[in-house]
Amino acid sequence: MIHLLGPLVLASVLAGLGVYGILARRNAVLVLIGAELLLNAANLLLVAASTLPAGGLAALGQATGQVQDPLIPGQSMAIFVITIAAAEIGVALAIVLLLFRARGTVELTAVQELGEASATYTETPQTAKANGQ
Amino acid sequence: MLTETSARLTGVPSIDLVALLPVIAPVVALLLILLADALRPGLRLPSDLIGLAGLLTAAGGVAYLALDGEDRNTACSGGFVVTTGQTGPTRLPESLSPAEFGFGCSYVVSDLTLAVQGIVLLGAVACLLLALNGPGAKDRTAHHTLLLATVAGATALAGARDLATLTVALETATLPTIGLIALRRDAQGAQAAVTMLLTAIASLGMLLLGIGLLFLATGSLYLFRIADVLAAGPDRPVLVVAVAGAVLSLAGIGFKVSLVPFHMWTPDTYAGAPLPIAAFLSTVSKAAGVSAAVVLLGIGLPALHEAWAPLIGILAVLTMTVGNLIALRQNVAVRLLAWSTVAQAGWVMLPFAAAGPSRDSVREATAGAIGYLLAYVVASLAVFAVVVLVARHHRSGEEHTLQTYRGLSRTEPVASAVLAFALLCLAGLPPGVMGLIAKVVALRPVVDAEVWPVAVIAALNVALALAYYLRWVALLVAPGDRSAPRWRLRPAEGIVLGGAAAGCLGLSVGAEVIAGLLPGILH
Amino acid sequence: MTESAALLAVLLPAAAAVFGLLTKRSWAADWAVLGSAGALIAAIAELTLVSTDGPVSSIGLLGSAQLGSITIGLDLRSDQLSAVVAVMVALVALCVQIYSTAYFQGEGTAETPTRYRAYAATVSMFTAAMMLVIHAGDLVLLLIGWEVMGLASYLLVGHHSERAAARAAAVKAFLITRTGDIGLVLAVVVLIAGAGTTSIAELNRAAAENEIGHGTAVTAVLLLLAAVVGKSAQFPLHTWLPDAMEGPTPVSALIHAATMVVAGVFLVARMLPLFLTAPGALQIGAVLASVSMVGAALAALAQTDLKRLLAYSTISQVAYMLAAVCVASDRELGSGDPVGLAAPGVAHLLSHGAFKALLFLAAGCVVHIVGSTALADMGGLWRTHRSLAVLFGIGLLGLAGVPPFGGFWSKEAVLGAAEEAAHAGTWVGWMVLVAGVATIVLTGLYAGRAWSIVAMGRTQLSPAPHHLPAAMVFPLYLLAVPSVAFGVLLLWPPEVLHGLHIQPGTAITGALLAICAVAAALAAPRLGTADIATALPARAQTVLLDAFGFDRVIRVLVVRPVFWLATVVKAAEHDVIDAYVRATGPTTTIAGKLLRLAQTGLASAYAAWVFVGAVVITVAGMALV
Amino acid sequence: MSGLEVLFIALAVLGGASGLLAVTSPRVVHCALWLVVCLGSLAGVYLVLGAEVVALVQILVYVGAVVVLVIFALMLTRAPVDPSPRLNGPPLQKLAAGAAGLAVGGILAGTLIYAVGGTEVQVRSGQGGAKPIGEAVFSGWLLPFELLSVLLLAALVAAIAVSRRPADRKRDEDGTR
Amino acid sequence: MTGTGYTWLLPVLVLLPLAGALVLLAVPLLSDRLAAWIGTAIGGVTLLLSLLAAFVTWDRGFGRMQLQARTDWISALGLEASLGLDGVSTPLVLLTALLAVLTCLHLTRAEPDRLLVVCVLTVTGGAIATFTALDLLLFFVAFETVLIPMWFVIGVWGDGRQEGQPANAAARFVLYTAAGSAVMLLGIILVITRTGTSDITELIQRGGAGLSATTQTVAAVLIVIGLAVKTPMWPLHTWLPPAHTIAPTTGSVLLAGVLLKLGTYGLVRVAVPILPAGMANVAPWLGGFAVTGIVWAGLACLVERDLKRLVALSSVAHMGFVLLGVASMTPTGLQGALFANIAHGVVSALLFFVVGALKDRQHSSDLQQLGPGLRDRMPRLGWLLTFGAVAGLGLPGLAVFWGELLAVAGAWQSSGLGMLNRPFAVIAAAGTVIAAAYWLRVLRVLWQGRPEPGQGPDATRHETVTMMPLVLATVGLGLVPGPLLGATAGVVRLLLPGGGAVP
Repeated sequence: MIHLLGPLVLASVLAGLGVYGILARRNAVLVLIGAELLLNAANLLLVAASTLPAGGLAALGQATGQVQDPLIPGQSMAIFVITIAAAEIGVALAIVLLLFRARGTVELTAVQELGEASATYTETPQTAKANGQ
Repeated sequence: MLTETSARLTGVPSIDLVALLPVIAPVVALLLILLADALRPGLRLPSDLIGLAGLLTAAGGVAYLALDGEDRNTACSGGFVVTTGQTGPTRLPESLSPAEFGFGCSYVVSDLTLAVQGIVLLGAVACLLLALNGPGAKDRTAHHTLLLATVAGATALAGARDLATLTVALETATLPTIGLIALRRDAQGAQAAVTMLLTAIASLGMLLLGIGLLFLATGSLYLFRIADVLAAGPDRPVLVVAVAGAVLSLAGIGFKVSLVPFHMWTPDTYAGAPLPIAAFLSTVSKAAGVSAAVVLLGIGLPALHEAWAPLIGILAVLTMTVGNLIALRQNVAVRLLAWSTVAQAGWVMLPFAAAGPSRDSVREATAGAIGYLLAYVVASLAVFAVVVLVARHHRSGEEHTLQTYRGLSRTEPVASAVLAFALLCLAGLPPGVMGLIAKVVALRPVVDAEVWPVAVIAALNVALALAYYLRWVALLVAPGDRSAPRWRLRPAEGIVLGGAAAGCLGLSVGAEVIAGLLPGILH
Repeated sequence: MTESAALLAVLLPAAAAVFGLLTKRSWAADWAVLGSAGALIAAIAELTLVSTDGPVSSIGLLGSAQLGSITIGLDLRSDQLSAVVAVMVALVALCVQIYSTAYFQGEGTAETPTRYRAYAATVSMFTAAMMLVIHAGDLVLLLIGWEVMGLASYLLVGHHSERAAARAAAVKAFLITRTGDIGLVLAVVVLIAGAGTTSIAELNRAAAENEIGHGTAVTAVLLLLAAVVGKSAQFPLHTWLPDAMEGPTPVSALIHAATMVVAGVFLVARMLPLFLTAPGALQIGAVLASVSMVGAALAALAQTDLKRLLAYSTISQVAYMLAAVCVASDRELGSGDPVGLAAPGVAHLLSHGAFKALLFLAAGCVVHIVGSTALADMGGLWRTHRSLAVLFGIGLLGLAGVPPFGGFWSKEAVLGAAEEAAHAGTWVGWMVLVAGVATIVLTGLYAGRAWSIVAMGRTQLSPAPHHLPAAMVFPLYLLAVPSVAFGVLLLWPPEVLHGLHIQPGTAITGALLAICAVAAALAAPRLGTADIATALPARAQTVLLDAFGFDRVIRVLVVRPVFWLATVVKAAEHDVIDAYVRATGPTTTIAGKLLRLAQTGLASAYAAWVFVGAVVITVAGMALV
Repeated sequence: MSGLEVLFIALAVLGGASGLLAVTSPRVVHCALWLVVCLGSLAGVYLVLGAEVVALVQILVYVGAVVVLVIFALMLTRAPVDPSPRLNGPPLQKLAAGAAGLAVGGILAGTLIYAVGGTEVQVRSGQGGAKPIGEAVFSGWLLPFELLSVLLLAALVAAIAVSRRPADRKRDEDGTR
Repeated sequence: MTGTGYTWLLPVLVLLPLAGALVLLAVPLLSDRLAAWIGTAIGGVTLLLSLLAAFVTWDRGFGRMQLQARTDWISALGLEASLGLDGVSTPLVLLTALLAVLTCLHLTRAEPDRLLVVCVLTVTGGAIATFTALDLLLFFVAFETVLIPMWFVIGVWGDGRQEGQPANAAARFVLYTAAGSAVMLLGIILVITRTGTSDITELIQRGGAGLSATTQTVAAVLIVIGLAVKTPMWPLHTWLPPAHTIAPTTGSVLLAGVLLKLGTYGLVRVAVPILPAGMANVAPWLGGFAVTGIVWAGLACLVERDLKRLVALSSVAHMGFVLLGVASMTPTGLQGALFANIAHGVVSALLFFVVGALKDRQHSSDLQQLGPGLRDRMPRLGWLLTFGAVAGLGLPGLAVFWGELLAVAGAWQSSGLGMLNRPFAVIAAAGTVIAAAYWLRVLRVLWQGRPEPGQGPDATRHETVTMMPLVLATVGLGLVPGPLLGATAGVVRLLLPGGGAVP
């Protein structure tokens, strides 16, 4: 027997750290590290939840039998999530590299000119670029 | 002391290939294109044709299934039976009847599924055709592959009835799109892709946390089961977890629909992406998002309507107000469209503000949302078709300002008529009857439920939106440069332009389609 | 037959107006004269037919108008009252049309071409409208004629519209009468609501049989009285009439002396049964009439302009008529026979129409000769144009009520009615009687004064005797006949005038007073001044000339506040109501700009919104369950 | 407190701490390495919770592939090896990020604590094994599984297409992209 | 009583102008003048057909919906494309067709433009559809159809001497009214969802049965707001003066003669009969605003300097009478409202034609620039202006008078307005004096006065021919109001709760 709350709190902590990592980091690669933490938090939540008998929390009080769901949804889902995360990180890193190639930097604060409120925003960047070159 | 209980899976899933045709066809096409590229790199026409054929086959599948009229379930788990040391099954929790529980289907062909798939495929075909001369020209293989993958994800999403399929399909409909954006392979494309990527990842995190919580609360990933469990009236702690899960999932899906405040990426990405991809984002991708929200909320979580309906109401009016307010002062065509799609997203989601305890109200809301979505997608495609054409014929390219359209009606009367008509459809003012009926359809559930603040703000937003749509239309007829060269229309573009115009016109006359898209029950 | 005659009386002038405008310019005069001549013939025919065959109550004209459950029949009616007044109106109109053909000879310059055609058509239109008022069988139809008369008056007063004074006078005339006319409109409204009909005959019948609720009756009568006061230029809505003298003199003769201004009196006479149900309202009318009577006579005394003098005298004389009908409820005349009760007023209406038209037309000739309307420019008519002076004198004697001229008989009939009321013991009767007698003196004074200035005085005319065209003189003779011989009518009075009773006592007193007053005024030159008014203190002269400054009161109390309010409204329209509308533009722009500030382009910031949004809606969602 | 719990707590502390360091460390390479530690300890947690296959996949995919990718990316983008203050945004951004992280973590933790409380669960070691998982995936989760392969394929194509050198200019015949 | 046959008439009446517009839009080679003549011909046929329709309707009885044509359109919303004609709509259809002919005729000489003709025909078709629609949603769709063409008319052909002004005025017009009608849409949807039908005849028959008083009030407020913007009602009127001032003559005429009628028609057709209990609560407010508008607009006219703006403001006052008549909820008041509606359409159209002609000559509509001395300089135009002004001030014997009289009469006997009925009636009647004051002021400045030599020619034959029908209509309606009142007399009882019995 194990307290269910432990893994869940750990998941919450990791989620918070992931969010912090995504938001605080300037370097795009490090932002991705934060994202990994966030996804892992979700995974932990799923795995922890799959230790519950079928029916989840809702069935906990009512069930007389501790039936396990043989579909093992939580763990299956966790495996899917890991795969999604892998795919995601692959594409993400490719894009980060593209950004680096195009701009020579992976600092998110350095690439803001598409934002309408950013200082470098122009309505016709094409012509601006053409003039610049 | 309990005796040992064990559960045994019964049966293996059977896959109904016909039901899954709208998903499978794009995948097969994708594989064929990759194969063709491996055999003879640089093929142009064949890969175009294969891609198109894949989409059309999928559309054919949708049409067949719609005509067939039969509701199909597929990829169903056989469920499981519980055995104990004693004779007979154990007494199960009431919420987990029948004895064979855990049963569920991952994919259901229903009116909802087919309607969304139809809309998605419509948009996909148009965007593919539009892209053939643009982003599709250089990286045909990659472009077509990614587009088809997205479409497969979006069509799967429409039929998905479990959270795993939903998540995977949503991601399949998102990740390749980011690749598509990055296909521009310049700083702007990279930036646009990064912007969307980061939002997508953050949203994925929220979605997964939400799904985790939902699973924790209900112990199932099948939406029907979740709906049953929640409808049985669980304890408050369970309910709180479920609500948190539901709302977090909604937050995770929101970015796809461009719901405020998850919309921030929209204008930047649209502006940085190739125009046909922006069109793709605003139609197929958005339709996928809407269907995810519809499926999740309408089918999985109707019992939690008390929590999400008011939230969606607030978010919807916030979305349209913010989108319209910012769109008012946009000068770049694609940015204006981006903000207008934000505003339109509010309209699409608006009917859900009216969801109530009855199944009918949820169905009405879904019908409203999907009906509006159809009108929006068709009109949007027409607008984008013209915008793509203008961009191709204009020096400053994709980020051309609205001033480029000054006097367009003098040189290109047909195209500008189509643009004006489509914009009026978006605005919802006759002759764009289609848009007007769509607004009626979207407002009807809200008025029926008497959610007055939401309804009135939405109504006022009609005028707000009209301001910038008409600003654009006014430029078309303003006196301008008559000497501009005539366009050279390519067949693909011509098809899209004509098709979208015909769609706007046809749906204006036959507005029945918009209002009656979802006649049956919701499942 | 009667129907046709009545219809023709209305339609012939109307047709003349239309044809006069549509056909050749040079035919304008012919159409105008023909129209009024036709109307006169029709009116005379109508009078004879009515007198023999009796009244006709419903002559279809404009169909009917169905209002909810009520049907308004836009029909004419014809009885002796209408026929008699119609004859008078048509006669004056004919005279004026003939007179005008000559009066406007040579008018028009290169930059202001002659307006005779429009003028003649307007006068024809006016005649038609007046005929319509006289013959209207329904209050709404009467209202139509009533207001078209007002329009004609406006157009004709403003005939010389290049003159600022004429423009101002025209506007003033129309606006003040229209203010009164709200009363008529509202009366119609009240009667529709309260009595369920606007037919005059029906209303009179219902009133006589006490079928109309008291509240409705009093309200309606008070409202009608407002219209009467406005149209008949009685205090306090009288100020437009003197100003209206800016119009051409024939117009003054027709509209502002003989016909339109007496329409109010006609209305009261016409609807007397209804008025009798509200004696209080009639008393108010009598008070207003008495005030107008004396006040206007006083003002006339000091006028320095011949036409204004005549205008004030018109106010004063119309007040006689109004007073006569307003004392009706206080008279004890059998069972309240409305015809008899109205007779003194109607009689004075008729005789006044004749002598006042004569006076104005004669004055027009004088003005024609002198080239000015100022009394100071006149004099010596007796020596240069003796016949004209005589005709002018006939008119003045009629005005003063010197026997045996027409004015004497009708005025004495009015005083007789007042005396009757006074004998019945009501204060109204006494008031009218006193005012009437006092006014006789004043009238005599200013009539005499006018003649003494115009006919005697120093000759100011050019040495070459000015020849008057025959067309201008002939109408004078035509009008002089009834002015002199009105009394003859009383020997064989038509039915409408049957109720006339001339009390010998008042008659003799009145005649003596009138003669003395005239004589006193005529004697003035021998006392060293041609103008008896100069005998008054200078201060009094100014006040009287100014007609007690009532114009200024109106300007301060009404005109200025209205324009001040209009300015306020205009400012509020722009700065308050529209400000909200205009503010939406900047507001949305600013809101859009503020919202745009979040679009920093920083991808992590966008992600932050996702998290913040997620947290906020999660909290909200959990709060909702 | 059972042995499992003690083990869990140890792993949790390790995972939490390494996670914290992964998102705060000023050295990029350290970040990546702390991430390895964190993910590894999570794999341990999965084991404790009886999810053997998940733990295995975690080690294989994450520690084996993802982190290597990340490290490669760091190297390719010439990330500084020395401690660098430029890794983080300005202080205000950090503050906001902290607040957001706290909010997300707090709301999750709060909800879960409220709902789950002291619930204890029986960890069954047999369930997370390869056979049950395989059976489950191929009976109930066939469709998402297959769809996932499409996703992976698409991601592969996308990654390759994106990281290719830009096509030479002469192919830009239309003047569009 | 009710015959069949001629069911093709109304669909043709609606579709003919729209089809004509489409054809003219699609054929760019036509010369502008030829296009205007074609437009005139189409308008003429429309007018003849509407006369036929009016005759048939009269023959079968104005009291009921005649010539009904029905076909399913959007059955999911219960929307039927159904048209019908009765005593309320017939005069409006005739007016619309007449103005279509006259504006197109006007366009053959002045400011000819093919696309302007397209807009005119579209507005005509949309307006006729609005007036004949028997389905709430169809009514709304048709109601909105006129917006965009009108927006084009103002924005494209507006008086563009000041940069950006036409666009501003057009945008203000379209946004203001669109906001209003969006709010109205809410009310319409509410009615439809609560009653389960959108059939106007059916709804009128029910007369609010099955709708709670609260629902009715909410729906009435929403619908009245939308219609009041269009009418326009004080204080929602500020879009009108700029729109009129900027719009070309054609636009002003259509705006005054057709568009403003849509709002009041909606009140009579939808708000009053379908939501009687709701209107009972709204009526006092409506009446109050109406009366305020009468006085307010009148006072504003007293100091207004621009003639077109003045005519526009006077429209606000006129429509105030219409609204007062509607608010009275009495047969008399409704009849008055309908009469005033038509009368205002005719008279304002005439005035805008005249003002447009003056503006063409003087290139300004400022009173100081136009005047003085028109009666001598341009006698025909001058007299037409005078006629219009005199009609505008509500002279009895001309069309406007009847509407005002009946509206005031309705207000006086109204029980729906409560204690305020008589004060409202008196204030409204006083408003006619203000009307007289400002019109006489106009005449004093423009028509009278000493002319300055050498300015502009008088009205051409073409212009006179264009305006004459309106003059004749004004006189005809004023002198013989019977037919028009008869057309509405029966039908208004059906529109009012309890047959409009006045206690």
